[in-house]
Amino acid sequence: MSKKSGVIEREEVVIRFSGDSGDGMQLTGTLFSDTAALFGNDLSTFPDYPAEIRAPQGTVGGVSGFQVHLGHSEINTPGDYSDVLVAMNPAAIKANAKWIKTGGTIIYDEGNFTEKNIEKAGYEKDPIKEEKLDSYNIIAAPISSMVKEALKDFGLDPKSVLRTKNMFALGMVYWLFDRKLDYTEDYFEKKFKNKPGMAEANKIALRAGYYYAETIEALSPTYKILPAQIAKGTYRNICGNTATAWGFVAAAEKAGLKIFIGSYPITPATGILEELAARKDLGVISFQAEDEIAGICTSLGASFAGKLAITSTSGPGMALKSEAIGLAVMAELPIVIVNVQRGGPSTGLPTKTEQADLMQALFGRNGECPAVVIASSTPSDCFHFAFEAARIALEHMTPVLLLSDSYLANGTEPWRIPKMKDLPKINPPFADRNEIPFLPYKRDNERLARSWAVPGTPGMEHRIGGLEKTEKGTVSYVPENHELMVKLRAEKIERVVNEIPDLVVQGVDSGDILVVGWGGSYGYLITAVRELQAAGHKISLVNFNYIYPLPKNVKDVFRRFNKIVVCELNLGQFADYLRIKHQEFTYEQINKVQGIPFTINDIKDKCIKMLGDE
Amino acid sequence: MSKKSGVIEREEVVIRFSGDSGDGMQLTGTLFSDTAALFGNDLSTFPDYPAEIRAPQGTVGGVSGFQVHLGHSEINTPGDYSDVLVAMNPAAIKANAKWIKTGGTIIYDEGNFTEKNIEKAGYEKDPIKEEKLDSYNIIAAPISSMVKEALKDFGLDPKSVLRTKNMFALGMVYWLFDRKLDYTEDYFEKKFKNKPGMAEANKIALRAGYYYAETIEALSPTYKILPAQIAKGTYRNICGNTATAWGFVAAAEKAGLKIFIGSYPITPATGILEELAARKDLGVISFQAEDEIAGICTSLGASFAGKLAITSTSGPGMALKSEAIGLAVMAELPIVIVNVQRGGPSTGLPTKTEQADLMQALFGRNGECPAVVIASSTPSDCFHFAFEAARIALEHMTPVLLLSDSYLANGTEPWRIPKMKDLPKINPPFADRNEIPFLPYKRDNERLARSWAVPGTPGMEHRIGGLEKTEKGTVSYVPENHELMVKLRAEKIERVVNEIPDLVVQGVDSGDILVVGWGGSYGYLITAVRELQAAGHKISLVNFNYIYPLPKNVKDVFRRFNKIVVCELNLGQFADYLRIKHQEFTYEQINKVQGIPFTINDIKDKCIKMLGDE
Amino acid sequence: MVNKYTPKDFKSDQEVRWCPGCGDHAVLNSVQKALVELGIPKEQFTFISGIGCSSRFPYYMDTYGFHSIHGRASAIASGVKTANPELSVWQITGDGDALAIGGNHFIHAIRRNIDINIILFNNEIYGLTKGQYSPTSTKGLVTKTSPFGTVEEPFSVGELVIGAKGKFFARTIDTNLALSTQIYIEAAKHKGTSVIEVLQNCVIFNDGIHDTIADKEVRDDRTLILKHGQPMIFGKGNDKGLILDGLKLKVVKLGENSITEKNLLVHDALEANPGIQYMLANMKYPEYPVALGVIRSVPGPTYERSVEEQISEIQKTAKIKCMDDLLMSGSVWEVE
Amino acid sequence: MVNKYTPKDFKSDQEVRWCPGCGDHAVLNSVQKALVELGIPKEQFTFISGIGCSSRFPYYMDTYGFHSIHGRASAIASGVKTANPELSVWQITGDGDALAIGGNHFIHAIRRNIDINIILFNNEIYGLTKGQYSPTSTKGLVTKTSPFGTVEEPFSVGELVIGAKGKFFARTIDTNLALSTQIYIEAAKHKGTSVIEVLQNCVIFNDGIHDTIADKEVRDDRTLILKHGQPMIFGKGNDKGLILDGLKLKVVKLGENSITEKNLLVHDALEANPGIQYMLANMKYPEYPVALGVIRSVPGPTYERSVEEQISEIQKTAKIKCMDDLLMSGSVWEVE
Ligand SMILES: Cc1ncc(C[n+]2csc(CCOP(=O)(O)OP(=O)(O)O)c2C)c(N)n1
Ligand SMILES: Cc1ncc(C[n+]2csc(CCOP(=O)(O)OP(=O)(O)O)c2C)c(N)n1
Ligand code: SF4
Ligand code: SF4
Ligand SMILES: [Mg+2]
Ligand SMILES: [Mg+2]
Repeated sequence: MSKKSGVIEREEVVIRFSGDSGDGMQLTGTLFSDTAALFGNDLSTFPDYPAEIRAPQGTVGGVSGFQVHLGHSEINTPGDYSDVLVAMNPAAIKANAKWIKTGGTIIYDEGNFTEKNIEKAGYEKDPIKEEKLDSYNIIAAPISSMVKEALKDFGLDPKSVLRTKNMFALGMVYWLFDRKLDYTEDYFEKKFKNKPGMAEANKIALRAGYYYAETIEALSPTYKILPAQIAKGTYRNICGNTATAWGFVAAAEKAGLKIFIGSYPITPATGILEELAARKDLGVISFQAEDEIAGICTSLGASFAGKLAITSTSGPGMALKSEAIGLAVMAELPIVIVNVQRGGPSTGLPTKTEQADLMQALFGRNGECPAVVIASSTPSDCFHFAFEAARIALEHMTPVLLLSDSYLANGTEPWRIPKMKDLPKINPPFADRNEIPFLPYKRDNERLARSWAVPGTPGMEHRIGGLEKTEKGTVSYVPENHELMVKLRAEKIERVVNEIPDLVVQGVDSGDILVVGWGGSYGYLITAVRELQAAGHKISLVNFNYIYPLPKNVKDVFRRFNKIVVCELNLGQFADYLRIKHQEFTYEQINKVQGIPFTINDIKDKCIKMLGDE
Repeated sequence: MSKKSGVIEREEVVIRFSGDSGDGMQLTGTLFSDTAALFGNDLSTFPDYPAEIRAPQGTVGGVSGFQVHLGHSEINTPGDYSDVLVAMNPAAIKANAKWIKTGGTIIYDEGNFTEKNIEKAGYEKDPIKEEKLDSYNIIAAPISSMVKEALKDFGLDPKSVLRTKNMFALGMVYWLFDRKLDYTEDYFEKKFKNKPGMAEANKIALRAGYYYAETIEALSPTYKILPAQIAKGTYRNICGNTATAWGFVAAAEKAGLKIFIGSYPITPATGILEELAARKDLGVISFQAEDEIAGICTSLGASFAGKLAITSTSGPGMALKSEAIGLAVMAELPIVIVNVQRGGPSTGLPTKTEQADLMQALFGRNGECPAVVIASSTPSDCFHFAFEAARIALEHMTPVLLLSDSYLANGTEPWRIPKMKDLPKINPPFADRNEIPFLPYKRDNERLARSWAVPGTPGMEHRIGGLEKTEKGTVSYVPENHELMVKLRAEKIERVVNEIPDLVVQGVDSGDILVVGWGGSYGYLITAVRELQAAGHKISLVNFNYIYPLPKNVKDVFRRFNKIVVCELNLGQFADYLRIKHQEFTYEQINKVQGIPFTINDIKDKCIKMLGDE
Repeated sequence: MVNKYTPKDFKSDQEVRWCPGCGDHAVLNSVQKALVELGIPKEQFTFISGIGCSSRFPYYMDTYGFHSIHGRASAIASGVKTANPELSVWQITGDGDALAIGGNHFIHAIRRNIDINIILFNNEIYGLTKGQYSPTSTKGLVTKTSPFGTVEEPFSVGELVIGAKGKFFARTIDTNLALSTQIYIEAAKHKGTSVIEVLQNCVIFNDGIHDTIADKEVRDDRTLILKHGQPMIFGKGNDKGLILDGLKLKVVKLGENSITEKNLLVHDALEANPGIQYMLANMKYPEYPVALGVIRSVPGPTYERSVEEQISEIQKTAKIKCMDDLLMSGSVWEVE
Repeated sequence: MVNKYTPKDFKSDQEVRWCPGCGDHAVLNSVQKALVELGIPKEQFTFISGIGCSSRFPYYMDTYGFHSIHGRASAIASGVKTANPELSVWQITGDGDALAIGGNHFIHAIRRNIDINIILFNNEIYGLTKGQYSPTSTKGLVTKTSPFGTVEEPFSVGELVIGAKGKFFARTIDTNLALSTQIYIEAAKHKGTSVIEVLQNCVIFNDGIHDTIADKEVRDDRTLILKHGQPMIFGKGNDKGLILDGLKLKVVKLGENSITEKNLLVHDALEANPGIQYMLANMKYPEYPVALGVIRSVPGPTYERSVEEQISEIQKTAKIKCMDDLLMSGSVWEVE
């Protein structure tokens, strides 16, 4: 569109859109990241919003943010500090001041820096000065007045006019990064198909911002981030919740089954239910239950009836499901229980992220009650691990607990779309003719899985239940039978180890420090470890996705490092679990329980200190 | 009453009453043990009955048993093998054959050994022969016909006549042990105050049995067990559930509070609710809730309102309470949650015993959610630990999980009655005047407990809840505040360690093997360890009652033994927990998951083997 | 139609473990009799229960069965039926299982009108846990947890069902096998949630609690068996009936005050407005006879069929036909 | 009586965080106004809520408050009130909180008739979780979890309350402050569980759902404000009324067919037989006006007082007066 001077080519850059809950920051961030992805950048995003639907306007509590990290090289986290902050009001400065890179760019809406708003945000007079940001690259743009001006003859009511402020800001940012407007314009045309006026207004604001940025030329240096060097293929942006839902749909197709999801809404897991509710085109049955107990119980009923059974929730809902998980273990029915972890305990910090439900997943049930536990580690690999969870549940006739977290659920990244023909077929152990009379708890020798005879199958009538029983399904209180069954159920889960991949060491095979992570901290850990490797340290990473059972080669990997550091967003639950399973090693810990992810520096600084301690 | 020849003086003896569910074995056993206790024996009892109210008559599944172990010396378990078996039908032989001491005495009701019953029990013709018990001391008593005879002119219907069979058998046993009938006769007089005929009939049957035994003289040798050498004082028999209930009532009196128990019936915990429901004389408010969730939530409401809050349940109910326990942790309200453990997982073995809910108690909640965990270890010390649980809950403003089990709940033993003046006063941290304005999460420096301001107190209005908050009670998502609060809540629980006793080593202070137990296995472990000590082995026992936090001196005790053997009725949960807390030691394990307690020999044999392995 | 099955075909090989004399035995028999009449292939029958004495029921049926956890049978049965609408799904439950711990799932299944048949064994006590009061126990009942009598008002099952938008409610007595069998058949045929309250005797912990009305001697005079389209007549000699007196029901004697059958209310189970059915369900002895039979049976769309229809409707025009379509939908881009 | 307090005394120092325009603001105001009129010392007020937008309510009240967990407010409030019957206990809850996850505790609190005042904010949507349908959403509503419209029949709150043995049910509209305040006062004075359904607008996720009847323009013609002892009259010009036509309610025009106020039904909130109240609670526009005001208010013993009385009754004659007595009761023996 226009020529630019002073362009800086960068490997990667972080930009954060921040404003009031009503300012449309989530949409702005999404449109920006979609555009960057289409351009070919690798990226990672993270939305961050208050628990209230609309916290009081103008306050720090009401700030809603969306961070995008894009790059020419591989991107694994949404970034710690932002190069560019778009602040729609003073509170946005307050909320983000300490997260801007020294000397970074701040674009703010001058029109919104009224006395009242400045005070609401907790400043005296001048947020920029009070935060000592004067020396940064500060762009005070009169966004509010500019959109009023741009749309003055447009016949929109003043409120609707002001709602386009975010597009003005987005236009500025597009100019700054030399991006095209067409994807965003298309979006509005589709969205407002029946309200062409609204589509037009947004497009006008967007372009006004773009041209304004070009005009003022204050926005130098502008950034150039070349497309990333990524594998050939077809890509899309995907967030963890959608990827999880899709992983199940893919598994159902590969197993030749229909999905039944019984769930009750809860932040941050609701997206999975919502996406599956929309998948009626693929025959998904979604049952919005009256509570979490009904969520899992309807699902368990559907599992009994022969469906791929799913239930999704977050920590507090998980607590409610624990009795029924016990029943699933006892009845040996396949079901996947997803826990999108959030900050706890209790209601805790519903919109924040944490990894503190691990012990609950492993042990939160009465009796000896083993179930498979798996954790996803990036927004897009949620697809793979949802698929895996379903595969293991169906082929091993067991409940599988799949752990995700708020960070993965809402974060997005580009994802190379798989082809269904490349995914493995899933073969549930359906009972066959020569198993009449059908013995519900007879097991195959290899996996110890029982066979699945679904109501409606002639001649295979049988009864299952939550009481201890014999192979035949008859209730039994015989002491030796109970011990045998307890051990068989445990052994069945242990044997899943034969069908999961070994741990992969990222980095040298032996060295000074092995960073150990699990689930959703992966992006931060790998970035920190790579940077330390680049600085010459003998450090590697293993990130666990298979938690119970653990992969076979743990011991073999662990013993080759001088120090093992377990990093997780809790007080040390995985470290404690490793102490149980591999008592022979000593574990250092890096923990954080703040409702937010690690920062790269958190990890790097602590690792460097440990290297020094050697 | 009469002279006997061939009397054998014994240190201890085990007798088991066994028959159909309808045969009144529980009452028979209770009356026998009460009589033995009044006589001054030490004893321990264990009832063992099917999950069905009435399992099919005559089958092994329907057998109900009651075992009594009495002695001149200290008795710690109901005994493994019985010296005397009273078998009311063939199924009772089937169920108990392998649990009779070689050469022991079997009294059975000839009249009930009909072809039909023999077959129902799974025998061909002669249970005694088929079990190879011929060489035992077998007394085939025509009990059925004798009671018919004794009561023939009494005007009772045939069914009621036959119901007195158990008293005939009991009469025989009284003769065998040279016990008086008066306690039992008193019992019937009180029970059938309004039906003097029934009282008389039972007394006649009882005496008929006694005289029959005297007459046949087949019952030699008879046993003489002198009163035990026990401490001076007033005693009573008590079972674990009653002792637990009473411990709470005592704590309430010492705290100057009323009790509120919100519970939902579940085997084997119901007895606690039932006993407290009967304690309206002492002002207990019992609320039979619609489910376990309402049980704990009504209680939590009562705690907020200033009562000593209790809720009682068993494993599956515990699962349902876990979300609300999280709320109690977050709101920092005092409440005791009792889990009378039973066989699991799921509905499992509802009437059987197990210790497999330990991990659930420790970790079965979302988020970092610490609560105190305590376990009782004998039927009578349930009183003490219930008192302790209430004391800690009230003084430290925290939920306390109290673990009992089916074995403790139903087992009885003589208990030296404490005087209330000897129990410590309990001082909940009620807020006082100079705390206005009241900050709900302000803590005292020592215990980190917050103060308790109860609705109705003028000027102290405040709000609490399940979201993360500041000291003031204001909801806060500030990252650093969350981490601080998570750590404060954990530290508060850790500090309870300052107010609990050290571990006591039973036996030598250092040696070859330290047997480690927790909760309800104590009786079996101490008996086994004492026998091994008597045989000259360097073996000692520690039994944990305080589970979280662990007593201070664990490390100091553990390091003085060559081997540590953790014995528990599960697959190794406490051992795993010790691996987390004291990773520096190596733990051997003895486990059993059969729904029944250890046997002394289980423990002894395995310990001896380990001693050999040294 | 010749029945393909006999009741024996529905008996499993498990020993029945209820107490001798327990009302549950009779219910088992009547259900087995009813199934024979339905013309449904045996493998379609699926029995789901919670926990309680009554909930042992599925073990004794040679059908598909799931003895689940306490209170959750309505939810599990809802899942089974929604997953496979072809099955004939029966929920077996007690007054504790359905109305105490399971109350929420019970009212929600009813609201959704999922086509399951709920047999609620109402013995007004918790049997399996040995005698504590239940949400249907009469006020004042002395039980193990109410040693001085309960102070709680009980639910009336019919009232709750109708309050939860229930479309089928019937009541029977365990010992009345003929009536019971008939009701189970009607319940099975009704499309939507059918609730059948069985007044069941627990010989051990609440013996005779229904005797005032269920006893052979008196039951004709103290119960009214409703039949759709028939006048509300009862009594040993068919000598009594019900009329409407203002807005209330009233018992009258036929012949007295020149009242004949013509004057009596005629039962309309199909009426959607629950007004009279509500009063019928609520009648208590001694003021009224207790109503038995199908009190309410109103047609309406069922949840599982609506779900099925919505899905097939959407699939007709959907562009996404398989997972590959979904993966490639929306914005995607090519990296070469 | 001079009021000791003003509404300001009940405002806490917390910033109110509901969306601008949310109906919850109005409810907060009317409740604060109502409390002033009750003559109850401030420290006796205790507000218990579950989770939901509406459940944030206790934070904004300068009273004792407990913002608990989702669905459990009825149980917690039951515990508070039973533990201390002197407190004035209010439960704040949403249609999801009370009727979805909390349905069981809700019906059981009502059955027991515990003297708590339940304000149920019915916006027919899950607000806090951003717009999924609820058990009161109209069939067909398109929401995030029903992208093609729901297929579920909603509960009617009044019907469910009465079906659960409810003795007090009232309905109001968020924006009608005067009526709301009046109802809260009556609810507080009623001894027993009082349920007040507030038709509340969620501007964000279900905006205008009650407009058909709640809009200023039309509300006089489409709602009927019931007053005990008063004829059922409504309409802008007080020109319409309700009569009984057979067993059904019927809307009539005053003046037409020579109908006068005298012919109209007179509202009897105290009538124990819920027949007419049930119909009133269920009236739906356009066939009927929607009933507001106190629809049912029937006296009856409350649970917490019965518990209190039973305890004091027993204590009068009990031999066991303290723990030492209990310890020494029954068979004990001396070892010397
Ligand atoms: C979660 C849970 N809570 C409590 C129990 C204990 N329990 C089993 S059955 C039952 C009540 C039985 O009463 P009801 O449903 O009326 O059945 P009945 O035995 O009378 O047929 C209870 C409380 C349990 N098994 N699980
Ligand atoms: C155990 C549990 N399940 C689910 C949730 C998520 N959740 C919070 S509020 C809510 C529903 C809110 O709807 P409603 O009760 O109608 O209140 P509103 O927000 O509309 O006022 C849900 C599903 C939760 N917090 N806890
Ligand atoms: S306890 Fe009662 S309900 Fe249970 S089986 Fe026995 S008689 Fe039947
Ligand atoms: S989302 Fe709806 S109910 Fe919640 S505060 Fe906003 S307007 Fe009110
Ligand atoms: Mg019952
Ligand atoms: Mg709502």
